[in-house]
Amino acid sequence: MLAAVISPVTLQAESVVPQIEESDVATLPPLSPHMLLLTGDGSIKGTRIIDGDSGKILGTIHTQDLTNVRIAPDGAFFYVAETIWTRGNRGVRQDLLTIYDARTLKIVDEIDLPGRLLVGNRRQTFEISADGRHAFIYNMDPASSVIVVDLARRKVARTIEIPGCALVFAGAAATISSLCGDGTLSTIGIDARQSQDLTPAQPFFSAEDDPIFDNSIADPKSGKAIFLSYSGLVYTATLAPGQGVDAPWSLQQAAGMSPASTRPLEVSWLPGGRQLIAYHRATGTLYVLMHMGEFWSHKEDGKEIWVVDVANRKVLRRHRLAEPVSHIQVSQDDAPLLFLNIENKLVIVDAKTFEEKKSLDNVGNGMMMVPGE
Amino acid sequence: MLAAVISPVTLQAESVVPQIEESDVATLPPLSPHMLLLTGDGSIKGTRIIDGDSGKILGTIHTQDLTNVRIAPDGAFFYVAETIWTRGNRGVRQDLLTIYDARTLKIVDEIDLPGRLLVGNRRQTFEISADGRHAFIYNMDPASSVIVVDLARRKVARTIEIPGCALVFAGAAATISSLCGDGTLSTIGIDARQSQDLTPAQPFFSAEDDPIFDNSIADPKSGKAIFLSYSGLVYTATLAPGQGVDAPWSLQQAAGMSPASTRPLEVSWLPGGRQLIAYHRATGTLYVLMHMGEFWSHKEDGKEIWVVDVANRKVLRRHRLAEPVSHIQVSQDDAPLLFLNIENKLVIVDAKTFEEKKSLDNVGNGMMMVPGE
Amino acid sequence: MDKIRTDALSERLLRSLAGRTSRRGMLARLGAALVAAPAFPLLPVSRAEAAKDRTAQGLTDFARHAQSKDDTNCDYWRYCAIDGSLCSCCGGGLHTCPPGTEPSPTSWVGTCINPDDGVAYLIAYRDCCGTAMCGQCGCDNTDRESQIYRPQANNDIYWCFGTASMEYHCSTAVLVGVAQ
Amino acid sequence: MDKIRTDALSERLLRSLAGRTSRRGMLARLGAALVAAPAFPLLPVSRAEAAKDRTAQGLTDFARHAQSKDDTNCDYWRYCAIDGSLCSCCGGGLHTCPPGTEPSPTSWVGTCINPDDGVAYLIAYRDCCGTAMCGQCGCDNTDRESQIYRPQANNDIYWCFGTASMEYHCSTAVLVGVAQ
Repeated sequence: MLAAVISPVTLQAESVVPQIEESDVATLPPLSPHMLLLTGDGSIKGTRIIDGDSGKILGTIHTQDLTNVRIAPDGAFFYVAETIWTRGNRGVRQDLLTIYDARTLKIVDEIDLPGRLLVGNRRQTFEISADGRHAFIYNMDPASSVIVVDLARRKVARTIEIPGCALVFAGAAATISSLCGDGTLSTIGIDARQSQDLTPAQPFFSAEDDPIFDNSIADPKSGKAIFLSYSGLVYTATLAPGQGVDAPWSLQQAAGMSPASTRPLEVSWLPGGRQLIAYHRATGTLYVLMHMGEFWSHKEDGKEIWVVDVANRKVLRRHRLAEPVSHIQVSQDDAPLLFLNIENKLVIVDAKTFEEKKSLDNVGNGMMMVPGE
Repeated sequence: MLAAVISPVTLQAESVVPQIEESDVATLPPLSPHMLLLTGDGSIKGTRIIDGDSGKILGTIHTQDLTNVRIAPDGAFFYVAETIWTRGNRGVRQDLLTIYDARTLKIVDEIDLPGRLLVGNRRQTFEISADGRHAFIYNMDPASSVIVVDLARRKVARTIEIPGCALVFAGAAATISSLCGDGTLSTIGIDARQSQDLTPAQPFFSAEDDPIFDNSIADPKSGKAIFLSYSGLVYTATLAPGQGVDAPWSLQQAAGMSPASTRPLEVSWLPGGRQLIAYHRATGTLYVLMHMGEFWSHKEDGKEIWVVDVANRKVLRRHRLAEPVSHIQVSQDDAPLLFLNIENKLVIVDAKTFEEKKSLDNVGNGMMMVPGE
Repeated sequence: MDKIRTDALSERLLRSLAGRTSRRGMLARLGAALVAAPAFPLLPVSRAEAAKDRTAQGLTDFARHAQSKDDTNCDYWRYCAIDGSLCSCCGGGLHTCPPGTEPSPTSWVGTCINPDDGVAYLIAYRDCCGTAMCGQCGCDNTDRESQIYRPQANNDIYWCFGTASMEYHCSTAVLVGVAQ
Repeated sequence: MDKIRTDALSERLLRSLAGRTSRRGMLARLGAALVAAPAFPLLPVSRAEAAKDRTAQGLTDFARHAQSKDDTNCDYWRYCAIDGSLCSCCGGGLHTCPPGTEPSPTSWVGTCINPDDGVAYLIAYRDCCGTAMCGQCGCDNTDRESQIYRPQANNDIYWCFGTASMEYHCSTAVLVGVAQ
């Protein structure tokens, strides 16, 4: 009787339905430069892995609101920093660094974290060191700290207090850097013996009068960083012990205009949006979402993309957008693609000609990551 | 030193910010006939409590996809049947009956359940007995059962197997009823000694050829039920031991047309939608969402509301809708409101004149409950 | 390809089994067998009455307009009773789950007519589970779709019984055999 | 109503404290004190520079168009730096959380000008927490809104520190005092 129940075949042979197709599961192709990871928030959650050439979805990582995703430097893993309550909106809070195999999207490990800041649309609340050995998670509870995770041993190594500062940039020489409310940059060694601030504490911007956008550009390998202020001042810096920040220059001046003002009533072209800058490292080209407006309009979506030669401090091109854009990213190869997002719609554009290649709806509206950025 | 840290006041008196308004928390007014509970799914989650007269949101119960909500007969509690994994999409599955205070929306208790079926847009997967003493949760794993919860003792009392059947209607005389795949109705006592099928096992419909919609109408007090088939046949029944189902009649005939056909190519006015029928008990008035189409179009949104006098088997009125509607509900007082929903938009209409009173966007698109239904 | 000589029996099967032994034990075991089997057996299914007539007069609205070229569109012939996101738009395919998801060993079933040969085929709509809603290519076709009391013909149920996680991601349309 | 004689000091305060004792222990205690205090103290805040000039020439775009009649609209004057759903549309009010949610004891802060008296007021944007997104009346105003390194002036952070659940539902705009 039991056998008959276990197998409907023996129970009633005539009723058996033979199956001519087997169900299987796809794996992802190896990481390639035109692959994009797009993390949705709000109404469309999940991180979609998109092939920039075909415009097709290759797979989805399960991520919730306020999740941060990073690509391992060697392309083997996707790292997810996430916070989940055991009962959805209640129960026990679980802060996790979840490690996914980058081909199968299976969970390889889940590392418990002592916390993380809950905020959306920020790149620098989670970073991986250039050698892939450490993950850095910014925490605020509301005291500020950076949690250092040893990715080889898969456990939390230590917590670095960064009072008055926030965010985490992976710098050169085993350091992390943070931006501080007093307008300084703080660089600290990730080794416990180097926990002193290693930078000259020179304020270089005003957090009240012309803040620098949290979403800046930093290369974990070289420590080269680009900061951008609300008014359009560009600060270049090297994130390493003893290094300072270069004198800023104006994006608007680089486009042949007067520098923008921070005063009321004055209208300028200003940077704005969420993920509002992208950087093509090999050519030193910065892409900035710009809009016309008064100061304190720093979240307004971009109406133009300004293409900036950072070394020569020159705006090479101003591209007018057919529809506003809140998020921008650029692939790091020598036939680069621009990824533009507005309200869950992704548009893929040739970064040299601005020709539209593909578009995709309902993919989410959040931070975009590309390999090698 | 410690005191100074605990109180910024003593640390630096000048920096203290006095506050002239205190934060507080609202409570809900007592349950009244024009209050609506609308459970969202998909992009807009949560169950919104809406005042039908003002069209304003009074509060929100935290509910996720595939959650069912019921109002306690005495109005003291909202009951939520929900399923939550400890890690969002993974971890330990938790099936819960969560009890909320109907004034404060605070959680009063959470009762662990041995399971529940995960399906959306169904009314009869969760029901409360007329006396408020029992909750019934339909489970399929994939075997069929009904979980009986003792709400006074706040624990699961027993599980009743209902092989081949599904859903749970709270009937009169401490029974539950279910619809079965062989076209019968099964009525079983909730007491362990009455676990036999108490109804004559007479098939009265065909689950293959002209299924009855899961979303039917049943009054836990009287056991009076109304079932509606895809083709528009109306079956009335009393859910009680020994009772059968009355011979059906055609909605289309009640509107002066030929009865609808189940054959391909034939076009008729047919019932369709998600929550596609609502019943005003005091006047015996049924509201049905109807559309023109072929058979097997049973999920198509309504283009008309048919107002049906059930006792006299007569369509009193056909109201043409300005936009299609997927969900309909009616308040149970003598100045009834109709609640119409399509794609997260709620429209509140006078049930007698069909005059639009209020509308509200982004409230979710799912099952609607009213007091005393 | 074997032909299908089934008749509606699943609930009746359950009911008759239930009469002969402890219903709970029996059904639990039956459930476990169905979900655990490695070869993805189907619940025994009914041959839909509507599948008998293959003339244009016998076709549903869906079948009259179905195509066989593009499996990322809702009108692809196999999708006559699918509800949800097409896995073909989510990194999977007609019988392939996207990376990181798991095909459900259980499924609901449709009978769809291939416009190329006019033959009715049995299609198993196997959900891919474990990751939240793909959200692409949402379809809801309802040919011969019944209600929950006939679960294997209902497309609203989350058909993720027997997978590690019951989170629904997308649906595949696996060709099972000829329905005649 | 007391006037405010604060100056920007919160991060500097933290930094100076940090020099004198174990930073972790100190900050943990400071954090706990801030979140646990029953009277909803604010982080000490800066008087915004822009609040000094109350002439039409000194007003932001938001302030020039703000109104004082309807607190369910994004252009209500107190909302000059709010981000999220207005609790006034969710069953709460300007300083009232909807049923079942909990006001956060911490908050971010804005300096907004009341069009009726031309006076700049300090506004505490206190999140109501514990229930998922209300989703009504979404606003995102950014007068003098800074970034995360100046957290009490940033409106993107989930300001639910110290509540039982950090799920964000909506934001209130509590009047704190005159900023001058």
